[in-house]
Amino acid sequence: MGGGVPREKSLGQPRMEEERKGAMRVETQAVAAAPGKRREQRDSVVIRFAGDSGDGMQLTGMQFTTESALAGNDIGTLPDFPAEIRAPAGTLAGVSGFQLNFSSLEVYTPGDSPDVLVAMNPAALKVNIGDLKPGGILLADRDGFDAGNLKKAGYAGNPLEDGSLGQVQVFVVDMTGMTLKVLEDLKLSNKVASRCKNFFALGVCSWLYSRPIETTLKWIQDKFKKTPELVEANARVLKAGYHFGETTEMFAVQYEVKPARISPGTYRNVTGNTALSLGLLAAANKAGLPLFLGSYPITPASDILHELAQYKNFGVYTFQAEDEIAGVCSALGASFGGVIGVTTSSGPGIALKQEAINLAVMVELPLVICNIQRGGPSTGLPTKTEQADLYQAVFGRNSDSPLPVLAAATPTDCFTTAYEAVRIAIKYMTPVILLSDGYLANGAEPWSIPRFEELPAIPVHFRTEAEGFFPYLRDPETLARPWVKPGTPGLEHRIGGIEKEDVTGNISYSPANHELMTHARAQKLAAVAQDIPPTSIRGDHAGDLLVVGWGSTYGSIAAAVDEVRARGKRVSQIHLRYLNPLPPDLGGILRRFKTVLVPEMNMGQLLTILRAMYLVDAVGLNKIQGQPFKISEIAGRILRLLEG
Amino acid sequence: MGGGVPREKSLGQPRMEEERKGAMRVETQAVAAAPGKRREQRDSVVIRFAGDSGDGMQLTGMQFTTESALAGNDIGTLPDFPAEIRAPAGTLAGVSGFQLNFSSLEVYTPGDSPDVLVAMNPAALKVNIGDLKPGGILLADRDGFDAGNLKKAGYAGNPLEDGSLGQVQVFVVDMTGMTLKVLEDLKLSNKVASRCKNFFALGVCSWLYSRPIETTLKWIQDKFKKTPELVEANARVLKAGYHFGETTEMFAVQYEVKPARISPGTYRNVTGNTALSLGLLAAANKAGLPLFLGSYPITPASDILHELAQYKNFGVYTFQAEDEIAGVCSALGASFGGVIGVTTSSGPGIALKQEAINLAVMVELPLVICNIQRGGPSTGLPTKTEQADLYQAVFGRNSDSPLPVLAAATPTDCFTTAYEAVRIAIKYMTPVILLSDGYLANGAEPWSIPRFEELPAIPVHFRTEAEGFFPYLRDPETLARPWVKPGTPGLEHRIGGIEKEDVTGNISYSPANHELMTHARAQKLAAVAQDIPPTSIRGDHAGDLLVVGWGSTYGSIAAAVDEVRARGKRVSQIHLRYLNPLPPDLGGILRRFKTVLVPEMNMGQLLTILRAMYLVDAVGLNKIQGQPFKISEIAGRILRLLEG
Amino acid sequence: MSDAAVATAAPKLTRKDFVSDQDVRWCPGCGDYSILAQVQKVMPELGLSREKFVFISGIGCSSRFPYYMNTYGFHSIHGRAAAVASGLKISRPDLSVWVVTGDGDGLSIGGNHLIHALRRNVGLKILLFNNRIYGLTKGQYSPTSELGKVTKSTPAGSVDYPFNPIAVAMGVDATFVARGVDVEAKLLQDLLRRAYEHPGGTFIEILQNCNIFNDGVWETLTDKATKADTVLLLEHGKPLIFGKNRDKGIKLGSDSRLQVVTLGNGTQEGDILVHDETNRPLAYMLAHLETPTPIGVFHATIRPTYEEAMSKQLEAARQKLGPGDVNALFKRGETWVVR
Amino acid sequence: MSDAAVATAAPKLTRKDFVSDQDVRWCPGCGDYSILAQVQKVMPELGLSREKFVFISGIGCSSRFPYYMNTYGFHSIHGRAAAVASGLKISRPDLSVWVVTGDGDGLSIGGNHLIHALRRNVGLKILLFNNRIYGLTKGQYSPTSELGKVTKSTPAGSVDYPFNPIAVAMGVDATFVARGVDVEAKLLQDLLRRAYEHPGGTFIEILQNCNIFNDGVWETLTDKATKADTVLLLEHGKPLIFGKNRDKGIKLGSDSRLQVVTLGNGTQEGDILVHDETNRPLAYMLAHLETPTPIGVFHATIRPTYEEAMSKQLEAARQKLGPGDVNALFKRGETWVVR
Ligand SMILES: Cc1ncc(C[n+]2csc(CCOP(=O)(O)OP(=O)(O)O)c2C)c(N)n1
Ligand SMILES: Cc1ncc(C[n+]2csc(CCOP(=O)(O)OP(=O)(O)O)c2C)c(N)n1
Ligand code: SF4
Ligand code: SF4
Ligand SMILES: [Mg+2]
Ligand SMILES: [Mg+2]
Repeated sequence: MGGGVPREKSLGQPRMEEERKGAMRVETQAVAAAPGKRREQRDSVVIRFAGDSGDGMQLTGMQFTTESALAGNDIGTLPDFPAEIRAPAGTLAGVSGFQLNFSSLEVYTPGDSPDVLVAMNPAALKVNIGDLKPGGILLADRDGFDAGNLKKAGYAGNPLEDGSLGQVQVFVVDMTGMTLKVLEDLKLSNKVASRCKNFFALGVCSWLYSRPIETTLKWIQDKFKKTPELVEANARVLKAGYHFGETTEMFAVQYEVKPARISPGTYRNVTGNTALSLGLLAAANKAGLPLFLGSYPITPASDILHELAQYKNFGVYTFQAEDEIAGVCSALGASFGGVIGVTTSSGPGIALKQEAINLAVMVELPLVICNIQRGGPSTGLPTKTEQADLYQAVFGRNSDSPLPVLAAATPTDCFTTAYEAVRIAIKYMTPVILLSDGYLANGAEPWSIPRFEELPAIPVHFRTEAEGFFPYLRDPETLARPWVKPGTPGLEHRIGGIEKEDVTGNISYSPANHELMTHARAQKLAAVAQDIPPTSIRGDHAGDLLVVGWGSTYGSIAAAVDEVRARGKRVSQIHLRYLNPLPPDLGGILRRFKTVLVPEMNMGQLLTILRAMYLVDAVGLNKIQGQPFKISEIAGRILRLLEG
Repeated sequence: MGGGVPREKSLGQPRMEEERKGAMRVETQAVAAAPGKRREQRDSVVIRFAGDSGDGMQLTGMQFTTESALAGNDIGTLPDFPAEIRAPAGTLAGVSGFQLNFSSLEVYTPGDSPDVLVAMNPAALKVNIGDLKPGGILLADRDGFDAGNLKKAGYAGNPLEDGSLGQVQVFVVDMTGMTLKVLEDLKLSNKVASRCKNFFALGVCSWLYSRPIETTLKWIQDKFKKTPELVEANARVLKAGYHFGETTEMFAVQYEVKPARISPGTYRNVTGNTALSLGLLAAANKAGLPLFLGSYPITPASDILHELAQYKNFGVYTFQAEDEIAGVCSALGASFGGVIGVTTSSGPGIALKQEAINLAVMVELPLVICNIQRGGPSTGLPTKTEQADLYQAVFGRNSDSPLPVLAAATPTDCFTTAYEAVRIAIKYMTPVILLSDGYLANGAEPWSIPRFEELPAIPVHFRTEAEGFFPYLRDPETLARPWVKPGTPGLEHRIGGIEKEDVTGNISYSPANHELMTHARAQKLAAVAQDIPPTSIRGDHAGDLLVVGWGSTYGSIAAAVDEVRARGKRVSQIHLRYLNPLPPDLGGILRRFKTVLVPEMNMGQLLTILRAMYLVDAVGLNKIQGQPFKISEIAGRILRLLEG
Repeated sequence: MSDAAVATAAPKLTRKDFVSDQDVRWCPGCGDYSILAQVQKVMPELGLSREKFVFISGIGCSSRFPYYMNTYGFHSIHGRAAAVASGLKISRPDLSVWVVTGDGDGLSIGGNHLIHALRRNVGLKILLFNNRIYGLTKGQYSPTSELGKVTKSTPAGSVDYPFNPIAVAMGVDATFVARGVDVEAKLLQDLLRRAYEHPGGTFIEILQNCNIFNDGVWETLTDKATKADTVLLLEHGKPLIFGKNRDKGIKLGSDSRLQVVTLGNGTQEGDILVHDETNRPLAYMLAHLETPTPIGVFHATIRPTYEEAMSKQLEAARQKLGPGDVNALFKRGETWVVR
Repeated sequence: MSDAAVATAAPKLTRKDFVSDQDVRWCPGCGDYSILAQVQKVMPELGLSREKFVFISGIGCSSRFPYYMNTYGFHSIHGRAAAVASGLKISRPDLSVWVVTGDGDGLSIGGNHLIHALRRNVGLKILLFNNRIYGLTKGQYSPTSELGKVTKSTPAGSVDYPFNPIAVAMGVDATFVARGVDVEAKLLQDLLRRAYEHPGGTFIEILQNCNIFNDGVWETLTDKATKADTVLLLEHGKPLIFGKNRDKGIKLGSDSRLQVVTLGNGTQEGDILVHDETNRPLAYMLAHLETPTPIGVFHATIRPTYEEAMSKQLEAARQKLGPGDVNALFKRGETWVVR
């Protein structure tokens, strides 16, 4: 999921600073091979840390990610939280996982199946072992596999010992025991001390993949600075794990994953929700406007509220409203006041907002609605991912109610898409829906940090001239109506949800006017379409099969397409950021391919739209499991279609 | 809009009692031609009564409708209310109109443009004169055209006198003056007395079209029985108007519209909202269930609440909730209790209900959601009609959330469709959306009253056997899960909005189960599709052009298709009651026609769905004026398509 | 900070400056006309220039109000005025934001937004026109309609025990709670002025006659013949005395309940309770008094407003962290450089 | 009619009969466990058979409750439990319908349904678990969180003045209003029994500890060392006395405000206010008392329930018009016959 040119381009974002793949040098220390060990090269490694939710697996995963990024690898991550806040320790429901794909090549996804599984207890093993690659490495904490935990996970015997695991390299390590031993003299309670065991696991893995642990040590110092005994404890355990790897005879091989070819720049890891928050903030700042977020907490959108609430010194107002309706209404009220109003939620909350979004369509004020989709319908699978709110976004309001719909493709693309959403909202005076999802929201990847000065301009014109002012006198090009800040003398006017008379904005029940205004609202979308950059195609511009995607499936599709292209197949990919309106050149592109495949984590929503728009007999590949596509699932389907 | 077979058939409702066109005899008195007057026959007459909202035009129109029905005509009506409760008297905003089409032939619509316009004041004239047929009759109340009223309507001179009306037969009658004179001795206040003038107009028109006034006299007696002086006054004025027509030399011709060939039966006039209420009630009674309506008032749906609130002795609970969300939630709560839950609203209110409707999709309980559509988006045109909530019904919820969507085609068809909606909801344990609109809701037509005993059965099975009970163990044919009344011993269970495990209904976060259940919900729709009767085609089964419609456009399309077929064109019509799922035979039918035309009072919503489903290059005819199609608009488009 | 304090020096305005060019579309005789007239009369006297006023409403007859005010206005959707207005006021505390709502709009569908706005003390000036009926949708009962009321949706009489709007506001700790009457012009003007000056959110229930669907619902309180005996004017610091002969008053019983007493017969003016706007329990008790019906200011107290506290947080953050450097924010956390 | 009256003769039940087969998924140490235990303990004692109980909830940690009760249950959507339950109770008055909600579910998104259900006096037994935080969404502040509270969504501290749930219920004229504490098992059991017996809607705020996101928020009220001085147990007909030495009490000041006084020094037990559940203003005043914090029944009064009144209307219509003849209804109004 690195920030390479092809992907940025494929998303049609030429406005963002150009990045170029070039020679690279990562500022990091090289780690010498451990004495007496073989060192092998690997292109890519997929590792999954799994344990009880109390075991700190998310933290372990994140730190290993940072180490890998600093080692110059391209990376992609996938956290997997349990649905319960604190499910009983040791149960299947309480298992928490974090998967990382780190590579010397370009990374598109967190990887289909792990090469390495770290399992801190039997439940973690049971939930995850099925995914481990044949011949993969299993690193288990022996102490976690006690009778109680085995029973909670529903194991009759101990799978680490009874040979039931099959084709897997099993490394059983006394992680808890060694952790406790290392900390013996610190007089920590047993509970506190054994909580450090995740750092032992991290230490072992860091050694195994030749990662430097200095940054983690620094991070420990920072993170626990208020409790120095924990700094000491965690640091000791981390080093102990590392040295265990180095000295034990268990491991004969140490692996190395060389740095990837990554465009020069300054990087950091961001999750989709952080990137989205930054995109909104940057756009508001570029436009010179305060930002107002009216929101109500909901998984997996809440983190945007948490993030933006920290930006107060940037002129960001966050309002945790009493419900989703108040969230969007307050944002619209702020927009009326000349502020950029934003509201965030997930599917069920967006459903509640639709009546007010429709008001925004009618009063033609800028407003950005972010839908961080999750598994549905109804409460559904709140902590799982899905991309099934496209219908709701495009069609989900009463009457003909057109508005632009954009979707982000990767965690970092959330930045770009949020920025673009704000730009369109302001330029065209319209609400804009931005679709992200749980996978992007929580997934992280390296972000090539842009310079604020180089971001595209977002001009804002607040009308102040009373002469010739009419609330619905439109800009001839964008069809935007004027934006006026209350407080501007002489421009007092009234807006509302009843049909407006063209130009004057007065209430009008005239049949002809209603038709005119309905067309005007539709025409505004046509104007937005003119603003969409040419669709970029990964692969040839014509061929046997075109894969059309949107949203978080980007990585899996790109990797699958590369894979089948490597086998000489005439397959290309386009990935849509603009879902409403669709890019004007899309119909032409579709016709240049014999078969069009639309993989979606839903029952075929983009598929419906493409078929209706272009009468193209596209076929769907649909996965509704609350989980992203595996590369192999898409590649397999492509190959079967090419054969069939 | 009479209840002829072809239409009933075309809507695919073979379950309803069969009606047959046959010889007919209406029990009504013949009226002899007035002496010294010519009597001319007319096939059809369209008359529009227009005046200030205080002038009683709705009442006048309704009474004339009743007289015409009793005279054996087929009829179609269209009321047109002002948006304000009481706009200032005499203003354009305050004009209220009522149009009636009565005929000796089958009537499909209230008529494109009136043959006769009754205008009680200048504002009414101004708003309506443009619609009058060339050479049509204008009947105006001279007294209403005083200087004040002329000014309020924005007339410089008096159009009745300055010859500005062009090709129109103008009859100016001192209606108010004569009314006051007739009532002189009754000592009514001037205000009260002059309020009777609408009965003068009704009297004149009754004479002009040879309608007996006895029923109206009876009706007056009933309606005003608490104020006998009003019985006397209104009756006198009605007769005075009638006699004025007879004796004045102004009218040389009296018209007669012979009875229509109408299927035998007992008839009454019903509006769509009344028919819908009766359909719900009848279905609940047939199923042997109490009915619970949870609703919040909104135009044009409120009358269903008002109507059902009168059915208390039938075991109907009406709950005016605090908002739309509570309306649907309370209905769902009632359904959980083993009652048939219903909720009613219009577009903006339906938007608010979607989150809860989605819960109904998940918990699989019967629920009927009636959307009486109105002009949108947002508050839009609350008193105008539109059919633009099809997208919202089919696609408007988060995630993949399939449910059956049905639409009524005519006011009386609201009965049949509501009945069918309840039947499907119960049989398949699913929420069902029923689409009607403002035009159907307020429009009236004769209804051939069915016998309750002959309505299709609606079997209900409440499970009581504890043995083998699982909340999500489905019926293999319908995929319905069992319905259990709380209070049943041994079947205690829990349902909810989180994804359910197949069979057990326990919470499940399993990826495979989610996919399975998503498919199960989709399969349920496929099961409903098997229950849809063969689509009936008006006209030939193949040809040059097929008009596909849904909802309240039925009448205009039927009339237009008949018109072009009469010219020898190979044009047919199908009209869909089932919009989701679509009839299984639809694709095949579409392919048998060279061109498919989809007229809709929206920007092309069914069009989108048909194109996506069948990849048919159908074309739309779209009118977004808050008003129904004229026959000529559709006929014209058909002819142009056949030429082009 | 009082909204009055943000007043800018403005040219002298008159009533006409606040009359918009739209035709007023209420039924002739509707109580809304009088309310509109009082608002248009008071606004120019407040010393704030016209463009600083914003009127926000939901849907209902009452909610047509903004169209008739020549100020900024937003006729939003049913029940949501307080939410829309909250967003505006929080981000634009310089504006004087008025909310016009009805008993249906504000207490039925919009009840939640109303109570949350009041508890937060967002500086909105809320006018709730209470005609105890749904006017715009042609006469269904509302959450303030009497038990047993026969309307279109309750042909057998309502079985909904009604809200007491003043008690609701007191239950959510609103900082300014008052009741006016459409035809009591002077009182209404006073209340509007008080609301404007109150540094925070205000709630005024205005008893309003809907002469089409609920004519005379407040008649005993507005009929000249009866009102002296049915209405109790609340005045801070003055004893709670009423009656044609000002011979009746309110006493606090030892059981902490209010009693209506007649002066004379051993009861003196000194026994009569003195109205104290700052006394929350007293306001709650008065809210439940039906005969006489109190009008005027039930309760007024001062508490920081939401927008003030929020603005202070933004200011404090700016003081502490500087005005916000986007490039620095971009680089927060662990970064690395690829060359 | 009390719900108790609809009890059918049932075999003797035990706590275990009310334990479902689902694993309880709250965090270890969560206050919800104790509440569940008390409910499961009290239910079998009420004399109503198990299948007559229905538990309806919204979304939140607290709203998981129905899954753990071996009764009928409905885990609905966020904030809507009271609305779902109203429809059930109105059409099925024979059932004993319990609503479990949280401070977010019931007072934030669901505030409107809650206050309407209470004013209507729909016979729902509402349990609001107040942990002053959003538990399920991992720790944002709620409408009952203290001013200044630092949470994920308020890193600089909350600026929302909180609701007082008891005062809210009193503001909407609820007929039964009480407060319990998760760890006060006996009191909770008493309140559950009282709620069951109360003929109408009941509202119990249960102070609950969320040991993950808001640990110790009620600590001063539950800590054995302090609680005698911080908690005031309300008992009808008994003086409002508290304190380790039962030497403190509540007095009604002449200004109709409550005062905390110490016995002795001229203050006698006779000066102390005697609790009267039927006294609405007193309950309102007690709601605003913070130290000590009252627990127990604040207010109980009897008013016809919505479902009773509605059922009576249906019954009256049946009496008057007969059981409903659909064919006759079809033919209402003007009809004509075509042969
Ligand atoms: C979402 C939605 N639901 C329902 C309506 C219909 N509606 C409009 S106004 C109104 C009630 C108005 O009552 P009230 O607020 O008391 O205002 P009044 O007309 O009496 O002044 C209703 C139910 C609507 N416009 N939107
Ligand atoms: C429509 C909707 N909005 C938001 C959410 C997310 N959500 C679930 S529970 C909850 C708050 C729960 O707080 P509370 O009611 O206090 O329950 P607790 O978890 O503290 O017991 C929120 C915001 C949701 N599920 N649905
Ligand atoms: S219906 Fe009633 S409230 Fe509405 S404008 Fe008319 S009189 Fe006023
Ligand atoms: S998060 Fe808090 S409220 Fe939720 S289960 Fe855990 S401890 Fe209980
Ligand atoms: Mg009202
Ligand atoms: Mg909580």
